[in-house]
Amino acid sequence: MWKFIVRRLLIALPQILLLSVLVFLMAQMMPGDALSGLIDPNIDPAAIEAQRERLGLNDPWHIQYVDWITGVVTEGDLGRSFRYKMDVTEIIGQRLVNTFWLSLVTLIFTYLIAIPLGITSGRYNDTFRDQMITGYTYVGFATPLFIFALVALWILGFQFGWFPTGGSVSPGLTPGTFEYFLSRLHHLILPALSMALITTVNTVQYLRSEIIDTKQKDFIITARAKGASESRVYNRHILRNSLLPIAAFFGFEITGLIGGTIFVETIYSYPGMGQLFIESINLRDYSVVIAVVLLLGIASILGALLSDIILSLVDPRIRIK
Amino acid sequence: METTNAVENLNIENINKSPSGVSIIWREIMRDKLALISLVFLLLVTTLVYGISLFLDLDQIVKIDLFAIHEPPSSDFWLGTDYGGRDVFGQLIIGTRNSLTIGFLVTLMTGLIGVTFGLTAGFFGGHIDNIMMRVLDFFIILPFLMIVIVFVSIVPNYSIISFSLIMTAFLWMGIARLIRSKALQERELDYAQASKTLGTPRWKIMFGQVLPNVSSLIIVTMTLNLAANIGLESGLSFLGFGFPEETPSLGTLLSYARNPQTLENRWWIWMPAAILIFLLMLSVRNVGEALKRATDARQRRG
Amino acid sequence: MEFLKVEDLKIHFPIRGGLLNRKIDSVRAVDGVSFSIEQGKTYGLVGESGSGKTTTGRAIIGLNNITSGKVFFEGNDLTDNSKKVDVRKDIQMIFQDPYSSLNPKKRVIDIVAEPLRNYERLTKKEERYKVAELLEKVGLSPESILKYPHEFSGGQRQRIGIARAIALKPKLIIADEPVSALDVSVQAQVLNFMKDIQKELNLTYLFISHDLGIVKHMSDEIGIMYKGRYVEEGKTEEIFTNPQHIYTKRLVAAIPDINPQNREKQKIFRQSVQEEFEQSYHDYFDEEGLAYNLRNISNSHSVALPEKG
Amino acid sequence: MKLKNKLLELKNLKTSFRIRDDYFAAVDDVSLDVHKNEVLAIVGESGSGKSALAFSIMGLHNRAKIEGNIVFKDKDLANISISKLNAIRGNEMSMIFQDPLTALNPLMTIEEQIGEVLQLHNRNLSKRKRRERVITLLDQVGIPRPKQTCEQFPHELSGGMRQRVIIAIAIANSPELLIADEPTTALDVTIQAQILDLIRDLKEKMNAGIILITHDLGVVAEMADRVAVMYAGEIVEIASVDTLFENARHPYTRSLLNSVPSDEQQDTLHVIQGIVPSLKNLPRHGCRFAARIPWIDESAHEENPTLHEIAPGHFVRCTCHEHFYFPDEKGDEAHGIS
Amino acid sequence: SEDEDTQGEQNDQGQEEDTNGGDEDDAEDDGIYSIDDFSPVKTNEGEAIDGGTITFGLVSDTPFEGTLNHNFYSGNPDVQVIDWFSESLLAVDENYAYTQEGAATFEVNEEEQSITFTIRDNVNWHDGEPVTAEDWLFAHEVIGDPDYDGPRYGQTFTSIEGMEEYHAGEADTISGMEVIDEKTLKITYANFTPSLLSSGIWTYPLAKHIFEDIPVADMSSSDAVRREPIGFGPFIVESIVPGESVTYVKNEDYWRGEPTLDGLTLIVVNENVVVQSLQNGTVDLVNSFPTDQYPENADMSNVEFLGDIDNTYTYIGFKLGSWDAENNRVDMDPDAKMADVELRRAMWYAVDNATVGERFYNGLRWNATTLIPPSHPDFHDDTIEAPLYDPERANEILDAAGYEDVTGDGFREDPDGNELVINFASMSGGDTAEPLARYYIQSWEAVGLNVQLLDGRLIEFNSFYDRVGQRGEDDPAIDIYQAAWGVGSDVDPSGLYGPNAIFNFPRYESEGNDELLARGLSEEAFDHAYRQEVYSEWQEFMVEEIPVFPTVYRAILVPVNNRVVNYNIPTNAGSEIYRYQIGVTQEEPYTN
Ligand SMILES: Nc1ncnc2c1ncn2[C@@H]1O[C@H](COP(=O)(O)OP(=O)(O)OP(=O)(O)O)[C@@H](O)[C@H]1O
Ligand SMILES: Nc1ncnc2c1ncn2[C@@H]1O[C@H](COP(=O)(O)OP(=O)(O)OP(=O)(O)O)[C@@H](O)[C@H]1O
Ligand SMILES: [Mg+2]
Ligand SMILES: [Mg+2]
Repeated sequence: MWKFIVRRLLIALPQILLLSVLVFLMAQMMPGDALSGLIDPNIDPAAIEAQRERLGLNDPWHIQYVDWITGVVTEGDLGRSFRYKMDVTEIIGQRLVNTFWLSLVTLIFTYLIAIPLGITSGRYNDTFRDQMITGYTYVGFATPLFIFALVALWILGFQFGWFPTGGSVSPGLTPGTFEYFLSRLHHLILPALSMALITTVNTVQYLRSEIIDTKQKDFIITARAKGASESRVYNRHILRNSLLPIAAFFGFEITGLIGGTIFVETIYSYPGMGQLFIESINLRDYSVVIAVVLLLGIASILGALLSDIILSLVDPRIRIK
Repeated sequence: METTNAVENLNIENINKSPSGVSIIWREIMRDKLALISLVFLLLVTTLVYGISLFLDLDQIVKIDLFAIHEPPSSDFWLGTDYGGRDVFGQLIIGTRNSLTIGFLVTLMTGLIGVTFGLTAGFFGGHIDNIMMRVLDFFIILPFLMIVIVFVSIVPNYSIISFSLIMTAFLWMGIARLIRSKALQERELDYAQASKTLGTPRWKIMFGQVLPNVSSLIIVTMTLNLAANIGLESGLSFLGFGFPEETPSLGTLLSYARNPQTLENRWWIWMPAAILIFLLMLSVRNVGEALKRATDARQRRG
Repeated sequence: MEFLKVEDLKIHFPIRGGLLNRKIDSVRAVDGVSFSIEQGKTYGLVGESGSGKTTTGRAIIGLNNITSGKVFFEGNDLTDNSKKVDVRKDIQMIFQDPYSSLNPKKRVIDIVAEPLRNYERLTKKEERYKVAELLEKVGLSPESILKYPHEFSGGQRQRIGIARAIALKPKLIIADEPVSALDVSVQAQVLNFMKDIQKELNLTYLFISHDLGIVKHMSDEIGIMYKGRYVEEGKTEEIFTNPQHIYTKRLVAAIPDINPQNREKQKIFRQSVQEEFEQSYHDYFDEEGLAYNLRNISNSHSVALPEKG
Repeated sequence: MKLKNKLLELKNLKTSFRIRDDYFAAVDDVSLDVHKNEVLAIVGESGSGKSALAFSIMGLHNRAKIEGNIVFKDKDLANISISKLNAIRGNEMSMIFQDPLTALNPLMTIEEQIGEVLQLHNRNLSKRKRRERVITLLDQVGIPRPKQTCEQFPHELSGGMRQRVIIAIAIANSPELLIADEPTTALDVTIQAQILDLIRDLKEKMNAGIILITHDLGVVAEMADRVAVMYAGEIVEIASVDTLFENARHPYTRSLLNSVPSDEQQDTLHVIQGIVPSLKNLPRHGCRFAARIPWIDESAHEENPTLHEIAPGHFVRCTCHEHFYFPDEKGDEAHGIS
Repeated sequence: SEDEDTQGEQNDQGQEEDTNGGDEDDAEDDGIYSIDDFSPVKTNEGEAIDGGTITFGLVSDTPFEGTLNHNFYSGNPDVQVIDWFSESLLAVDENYAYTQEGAATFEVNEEEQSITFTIRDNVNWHDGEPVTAEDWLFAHEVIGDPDYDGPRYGQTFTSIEGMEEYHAGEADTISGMEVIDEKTLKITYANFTPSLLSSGIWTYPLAKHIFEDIPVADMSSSDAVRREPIGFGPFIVESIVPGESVTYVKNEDYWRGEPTLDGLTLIVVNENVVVQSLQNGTVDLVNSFPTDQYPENADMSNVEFLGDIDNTYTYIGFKLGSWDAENNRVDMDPDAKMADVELRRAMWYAVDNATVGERFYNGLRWNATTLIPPSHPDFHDDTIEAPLYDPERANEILDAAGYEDVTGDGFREDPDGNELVINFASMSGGDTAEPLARYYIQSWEAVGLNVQLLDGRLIEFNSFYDRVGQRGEDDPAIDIYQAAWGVGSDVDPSGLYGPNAIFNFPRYESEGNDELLARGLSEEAFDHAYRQEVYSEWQEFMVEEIPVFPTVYRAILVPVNNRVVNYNIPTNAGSEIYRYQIGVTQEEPYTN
């Protein structure tokens, strides 16, 4: 097991390194830099140029890269945001927590929706119930997330006022209190739900077809021949086997979430990584851009790794010792 | 051995051909009402959009008219005008055309790259596969949307072609992986082995024997990808990383809905595009599902 | 010069693992096999599942990489890659599974004509004519030429496979369990047919099967494999009437007798063989449970026994 | 044959599958008895309806229409609630499946899988008792290290071992009726012999009735007490095993016997012309085998063929057997092989 | 004096309350408004209650950065947060000239070229420590420190004697600054110009007792800036949700007096939801309201829309040369494509900015005439006649100047008969950027000029300024461009149009211009009327020379809930209504 994880990580290492070079290069190719926003007749252009020089922005890219990667590797220093005047690690720290909660709640919703629907749909396939659920998956597939999120914000946030329309927590609450927690949750529900409702359709469909597939497997017939009741057949045999690939998908869901958060965080003004990314791109705060992309790339890698590990834990056929 | 008359008289033109894959697919679609309607709708939209746009004067449509800003639908402007006084209907037609063009282009290019890549890796296996899969793994871990956004902000000359190329560069992996695993299976099947013993060169086996057997998978995947690609384009436009407004796409019209006034009060600008996207994706999906059923004998309806 | 001669053939597959996915061990699928076949005869290769029969057959036709050993076909060394003698077209193969061995997306004409297109330049018309002729030879109506494989029954499909294999008039056909997937009644059809064309075209068969009954029916000579090695080789009657190796005996005893009257007799026989197998196992197999090298006990019959004692 | 010990009686069983909008009978009007301590073999080519029959008895079809009666120890399984059926299957009646590779749940240990059938029919069994019983069973079916095997997953076992596990599941609750659907087809001969021995032992030890489905006539000869030959969904001949091998009557049975290579066999084997028709294309009228013996005059067949008892316990369908000959025998004699 | 000059990314602004009753247009019908209809000061409806809290909406797409100190911040959102708890030591009048009304008073000594400042005694930091002359000096020392990473260091500082030496590390102290006593600071200037007294002084002290131990390089990321920011303004920061919201409580010790409100909450409000937030009372007021949303919401009943003229103007610039980096000055090229002033004049005549303002901005932007906007009422000269939309006239000018269509393709060629393609660079961002750019192109096309959008698309903000030349590397592909300038509190345009200004993007210079700019900063210019005169001349001069031409001026709109009293748009300098006076008439906001 450990060997396996270590091996996977060894494979991931060059990937991450390559990713960092790619992202770094791309950031270098972006026009402008963080200081180009400072146009002000009262500010001495020479002072800006001096800052550029000091920050090494005028060095050739490979020197900048080596400087940067050395910092990352030796002290976990992702550089400094030009815009926020803070260590990137610190900004990302805040945003990452927000995105983490958003993702977590989204995942919970996703599975809360997908599992019952997928099971119902797969178990009673081709019935009216199944058709309703399949209908939902079609609609979900065809509705772009951002339209849905926008409309949901509009109706539930504004017209009904049930949910806050921006931010991650109400102002003035003390972290750690129950109100604070509730407020955060309240801010999360709408974005998470929009994302879950749209992205879950794939899981529903996948689960459905997985169940339909499993239903036809020989070992299900064996179970019936043992005299197991229908509910037992479903709960003990079909579900276990169909949920396995879903469990394995868990890690990949993370990758999928990254894309979703960009939209949802932008629309709901939720201060997470997705929003940070868009801002930083627009403001050419590229130490942040690099860090965000790199981090999320690593998250994808870890997601894939997680999937492999989960799969190997739950599936004895490929269990690694 | 004496050749009998049967062979002598064999006249190939008179032999009834067995139904080929295409006709099975066709039959399946004909049987599935929803898919049929979807297909007709798609064809109709495609022809209309490409047809009408031949007669439309793009310059005229995107011409700013200061005295016609935000006009509601009327007989002059069937779907009203936007904040530049530009005709929304015309933009919708051109936009649909552009979105479809991008969708098709990206789907075709990803298909081409993905299939070639996947087929090569899967068919040759071994070290080649190993190396190719490492490359693919690398692309897969890239956070797609972000990388594309970064690229979009770098590219100096932004056009349908360059946009499609960027999308393609980071979207071919799905199909490649699928085709590879299928090709890995196929090449172990006896028919591929048989071809080897018959002296057929490898590339011929790959393209002549294995490819037809993964073709249904390719068609299905590409169809579903088409829907996804149209969605992606509109998403990027929505985020503000789409085309300039004089190259409208469905996403451009949708992105106007980011303005709350437009979202609430000027439905004519974004709603038709939203509905069209919805219907397009739904129809493509329906057709895709029907194709999937057609290629999977177990699920076939007829 | 022997028609086909296999010398000390070894085929090992690597097992990968460890931190860097290195080769850590190997499966010795075939481990020192030698035999030879005379032209026009049928050589049966028997053994339980996983004993290396298929691997041997595939190595001869070039589908598996050979780890060591030599294969001579009409005096040409097939393992020598530098010599580009094209004898490949003289060796063809019939596959076990009539369903997967025909490309489902191709029409019969394309399937049967595939070898022709590779080795002979024929016009469309000639080709069609040739294919129809081949189909007729295997007992299928030439009208089938434009059908797809799924429109045929298993036996018919197997015959399409045979038509393809004989299209280039090969000298040696490797038949890997050609009837295992077929019903008894259809089996008969294919077996009969194989015998017929053997006579007609003076074919040589390497006939691979795990069904001793069928091998006995088809073969002139038989080799018995166990875990990648030969345990016994000889003329068909010798093997069946005078099995020497305990493993051979066990195989023979396991064949169900078609006469219900012999039930008891068979059962007792089987038990005694089983007892012998258990008792004298170590006389026949080395510490790793592998067979020893073959030793001649007559000029046509050899058995794997330990050197003297 | 002890007729009083009748365990299972099928009366005019008809199992139909829905294909598009019509039902097609895969098992058509089958009547059969199975007795205690008896092996009834059912033989026939692929697609003749053997499995469909077995599945009907076990109530394992989920979308088939089943008509007729399946009387098992006074209960008509064809018209019984699913919960009652569940109480019977796996308990008094059980089944061994053909494919050991797929018939076991890949995610459950051997112990769980065998334990499940024990638990289902005896809720009071303690966990420890259950484990003991599982180990005994594994031992009984000849698994060398039952304790270790308990913890293992199916993929860690060889085909022969898995088939033994499946048998252990089937015999766990000492069933009175055991249906074995081609239990050895997927196995090597040497293992086949062992498995068959095992089944035979069980019959004797448990006094059970066994339905053995196979297409291997050798297996039939070694195992069966009585044989039913199926063709295209119908039983065409039933006889004791000796009668069948010595004096088979129905053209199909005779053709089958003739197509197996055997010691006395001549150079060419007999070939049955044509192919087994698919379910949709089954002939529904007259003698279903007629199409495959075209050289026999049409008049030789009955219009609505029925089973005739031509000797005690020996039933043959249709009258065509009286006129049947192999074409290469030039029609001068109509005797079976022997 | 926050001189937030920037370019076009600046928020649009807007004005107030119910629609006009209009001068020339009847807005009821055509939805066109005028800045004249808005007041910058809230009408008080009723009596303020004791205490109460309000919510201030910071309209922004992005969270605020959180560099919460005047000495370090760089983005506009942050200053909105800072202004509630920190303020300038000097107050200004409506022309942004310093007055004696602030927390400090001053005395000018023209002879010595020095100013002596005295901080009032009751001016204390939030932690009770007095605000001292040391603190003020300390701010200068930090900003002048080579390690300083903020954007403040510039002319404001370099004009102080000894600052450059200090900045270069050649001196340990700033020779021109002298702490006389705890509350008195004297600054001597090397460069003593009239500009000093309108924005030329750095008026934000830095609490030395807090910052003194923090290395300069770490100050901007220190807790004292980010988590527990400190000031001496009317409110005290109580808690911060980074980027999202800030809560304040009143500073009972505020030097002008105890604030009326108990406190206030600042939250970031996305532009898309600002209307709803106002309607349902989630926010009482915002820093700036997106003007394009005004027409649909002009009738919102629970708020009053305040308005003020923004100090920015949008303009079209003509590239007349390039930047000579060696000599640090513009290098005008007499052969530039746009070198012919008649061509530039014709292009001005060809565009209808009045209509642009009416149609795109519902009258909340309007035709601009000169390069000093009416936000500086004393200096903006509205008597100057600038070209007004007249395509006929444009055609005539072009014909006369020799730009004729000789090839017959519908576009004019240059006087030598060569093809004339003018490349137009325009910036993305802002709601109407795209149609506006298209509109200008269309308008020029209408007079036969072939203008092409550079790269076929709008250029993103950063690359736009890079290419226009903010780093001195002008993109030669650009012939004309559209951009915007904010005019600082001081009207002196040298930083934008002087020959040594890198921001002189047109790369324009002329003797007349040089002279006028110099005169505006001369000693005589300490005389207000003289200075007015000079800049009036300059405005006129630029209308003739047209290195750039202004297109529109803008309004800022600030909706304020009806319950709020004593509120004044902060840009409306010199109003004498201060934040500590803001109150509410009831506990709950009015809703719509
Ligand atoms: N490509 C391969 N890679 C690794 N091992 C292989 C490969 N092909 C065959 N083997 C192994 O080689 C051994 C011999 O296999 P082979 O297929 O030759 O047996 P066989 O006698 O034909 O068996 P069967 O009767 O099941 O067809 C087996 O243990 C098998 O697992
Ligand atoms: N679920 C089903 N739906 C439709 N047709 C079926 C179904 N199950 C079986 N059949 C058809 O019924 C017929 C009898 O099938 P069955 O499986 O009983 O044959 P069998 O005699 O067991 O053959 P084999 O030896 O291959 O197992 C076949 O034609 C088969 O195609
Ligand atoms: Mg094999
Ligand atoms: Mg079966």
